Amino acid sequence: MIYNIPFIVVVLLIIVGLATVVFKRNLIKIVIGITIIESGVNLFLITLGYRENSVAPIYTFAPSTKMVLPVPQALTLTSIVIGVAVMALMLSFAIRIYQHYGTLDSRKIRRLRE
Amino acid sequence: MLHTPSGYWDPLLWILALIVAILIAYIIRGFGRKDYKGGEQSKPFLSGMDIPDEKELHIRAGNIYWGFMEGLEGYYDIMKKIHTGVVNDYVAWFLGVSALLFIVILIVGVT
Amino acid sequence: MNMNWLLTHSPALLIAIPLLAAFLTPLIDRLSKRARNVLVLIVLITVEVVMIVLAWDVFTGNTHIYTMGASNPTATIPVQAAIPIRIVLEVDGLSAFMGLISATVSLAAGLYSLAFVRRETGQGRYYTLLLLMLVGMLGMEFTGDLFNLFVFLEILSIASAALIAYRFYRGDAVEGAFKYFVISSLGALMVLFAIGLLYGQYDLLNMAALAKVMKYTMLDKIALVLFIAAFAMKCGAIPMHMWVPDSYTVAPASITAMLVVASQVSLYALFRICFSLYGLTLDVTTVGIIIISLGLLSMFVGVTMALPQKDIKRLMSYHAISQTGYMLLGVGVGLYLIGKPEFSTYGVVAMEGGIFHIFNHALYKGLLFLTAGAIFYKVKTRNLNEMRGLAHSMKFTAIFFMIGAFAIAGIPPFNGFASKLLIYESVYCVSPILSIIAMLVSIITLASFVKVFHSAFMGPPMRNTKEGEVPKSMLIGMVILTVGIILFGLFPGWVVDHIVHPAAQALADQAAYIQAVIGG
Amino acid sequence: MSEMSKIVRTISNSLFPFIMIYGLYVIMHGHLTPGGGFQGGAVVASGCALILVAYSSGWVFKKVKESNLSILESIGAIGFISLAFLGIGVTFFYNFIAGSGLLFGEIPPVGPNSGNLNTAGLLPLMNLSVGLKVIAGLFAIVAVMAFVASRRMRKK
Repeated sequence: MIYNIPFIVVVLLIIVGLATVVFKRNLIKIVIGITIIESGVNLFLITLGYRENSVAPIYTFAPSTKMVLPVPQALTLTSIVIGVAVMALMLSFAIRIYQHYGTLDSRKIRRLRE
Repeated sequence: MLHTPSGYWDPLLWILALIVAILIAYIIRGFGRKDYKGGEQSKPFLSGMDIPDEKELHIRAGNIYWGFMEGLEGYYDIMKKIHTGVVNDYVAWFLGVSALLFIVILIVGVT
Repeated sequence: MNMNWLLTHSPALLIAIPLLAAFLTPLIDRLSKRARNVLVLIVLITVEVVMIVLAWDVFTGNTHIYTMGASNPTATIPVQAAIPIRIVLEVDGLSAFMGLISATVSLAAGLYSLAFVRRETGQGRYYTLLLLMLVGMLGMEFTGDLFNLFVFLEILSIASAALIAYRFYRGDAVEGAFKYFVISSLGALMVLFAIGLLYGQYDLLNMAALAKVMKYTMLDKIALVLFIAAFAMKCGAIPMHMWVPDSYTVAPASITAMLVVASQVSLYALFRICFSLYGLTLDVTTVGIIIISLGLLSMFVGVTMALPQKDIKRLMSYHAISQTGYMLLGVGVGLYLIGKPEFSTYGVVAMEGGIFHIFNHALYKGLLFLTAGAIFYKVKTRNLNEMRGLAHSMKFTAIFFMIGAFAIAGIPPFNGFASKLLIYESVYCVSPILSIIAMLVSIITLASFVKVFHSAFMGPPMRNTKEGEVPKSMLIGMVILTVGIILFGLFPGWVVDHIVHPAAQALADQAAYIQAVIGG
Repeated sequence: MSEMSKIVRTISNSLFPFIMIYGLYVIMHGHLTPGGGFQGGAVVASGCALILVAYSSGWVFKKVKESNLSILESIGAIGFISLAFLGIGVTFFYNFIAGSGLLFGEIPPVGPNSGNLNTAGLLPLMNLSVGLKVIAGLFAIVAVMAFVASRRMRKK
């Protein structure tokens, strides 16, 4: 049971993030929602890499026990790097939209429709 | 040549046929009267109204297929209402379709 | 540097060269604008040439494997391990086919951009992002690794979002980019989650190795749903299509042509996941019906929504959705029939039709968007109500537009007809209604392009516009795509036998895909 | 964003070198310990962001030009890809320095050891170039955003 707690948190984070993206009208909050989903997915990946009674894959003075395969960690790092780029670009879009429209309310930012 | 389950398609042959058809049409045209110079019959007729000058006459895009749009008004009203332009709704559509796919694939897969 | 060396390393080179050039452009941009343009052109032409060489070799039956960082490019499984853990590039028929599309359209778009964005600022970054888009597309097509697929997907969406907002001084451009980016990064995160689900079960990321051990458990089904939803959204299938007209409309025309290909690459990923990753373990009937119905909806709603549009690029974007429906229909029928006796006759032809349509669509839709950009370049508006009589001054553009319009409407002898014919004649096997709807959609497509041609090119000439044609580099960009359309239209049999058939075969034959990477 | 109080400036002045050294350490030891180019770069860039917050974006842009930062960023990226290209004699990304005795070319001893910096071949070099790219890129992002926001505030 205790090992399932991270997965429950993952699901909770993703649901909170999705709810934020769907129900919040502020563009900044939408960006925050995306970031929350991303944290959930990252937590999921890092949890997959956990093995009981294993040590981190660092050779410096490591005890000679089992080491975990560092692939999930590498995946998470890559995904974090991508997440930074995504967030920066989205926020700069939000700044530009605020300059043009004078608002961050997604209901008012709809020149493109039909 | 492109083979399909029930035949084939050869564009070169088609172009040949097109050229032959154009030739035939040209020959038929040759049988027409050479001295015809136009006149009252070649002018456009619009219920006897005055036709504006041909140089100023251009139907704008918004007026083309007006009848078609009028006939399908109910459909178009719904479709335009769906496309709200609000980013939250786009995400909601995406999640809705995912949920539908979940139901279809998971439930059909079980039985 | 002999031919064999080039062939062996070309999968990596094709990704690495534009990537290196992408970061060189901002540096060279400081020294000289002309040198930067020359560099971009040289790189695009090199990619096209290497791609043709590689594709030719792949179509004659050799699947290319490339393992990054290994002591031997084909050593996919390292000595110390039993599974492929390195990044593997796998170029089979379909990858090479899609790579050809990306390289060709990028070349045309790059040439077109030389004049098209001449008056804008920040051109150094424009070309950087253009090359990065090319990298993202080629990477998604070549990779044999699921996580790499995600990385290149994100590279592609970040570069495209930044380019959609290229005219950032217009509010609607940034708005379209924001909408595109929110939904596409959400989709990419769902893809990542699905990859995590697969990794958690099988401890594998390599697609071929995964396909070999795939059991289609409950978690696999959840992952499949996430994959299908995300990639169908990225290629613009109907209930999730709203970002397509919004972002295609506001992007610069050359980028819109690239975005069309980017959508096709998502379609490729969808097919790759369904056929090569899941393959026959899949419940092919259910998934086939899902893809067919997405295709039908996209075809019908896309074309009917295109008809009343007044914005020329918005109209064309709805057509892009509608044409994507044809591909979904063709390949969906192939998936539906796979494993059934009709597959060898009708199923393969349906898949060939759908795959052939991808190339045709990229060519003529790219051409149409480029002509729309030429119109915008001239009259500074996209509103069809405000334009008329452009054929008086832009004769070549008018001709290119007509060719593109005929091709998209499926008028013989252009290329759209050949692929549509294959689709009409084969989807009949599943239900005659599918063929009837496909033909109806073609007719409405023609109708709406008659509307565009009439209102933009016919009629008395506009006042207040400059006389003359658009600059030469834009015309050359359009000529490349036009030549492709005409050649594909005149020799469809040759193209289907030598290019499309290997691609369809590569998609249908999952065992060969697995064997190419892990052997046995 | 205007300049902050003298207390904040003094404290960030004294913290800045430590953050820098820690970040550079993380970059340099990327092939031995958790971390690497991105992580260390992010630490250094956050140190730069601290200076940015303490001393207003206008002051920072007097010292550093945004265009110079983007040059650094491009150089970092080019360095990374060129290093990958160098191995193309065998395969792309092939680690040809490892075990060759050159810089970073020692063969690491098998089993638990104290961690020799002079190992791992291309990896430390790649970490360095990624670190350069991340420092310049992240700092440019934060600085430009702060600059745009502050200009906007002044307009009001």
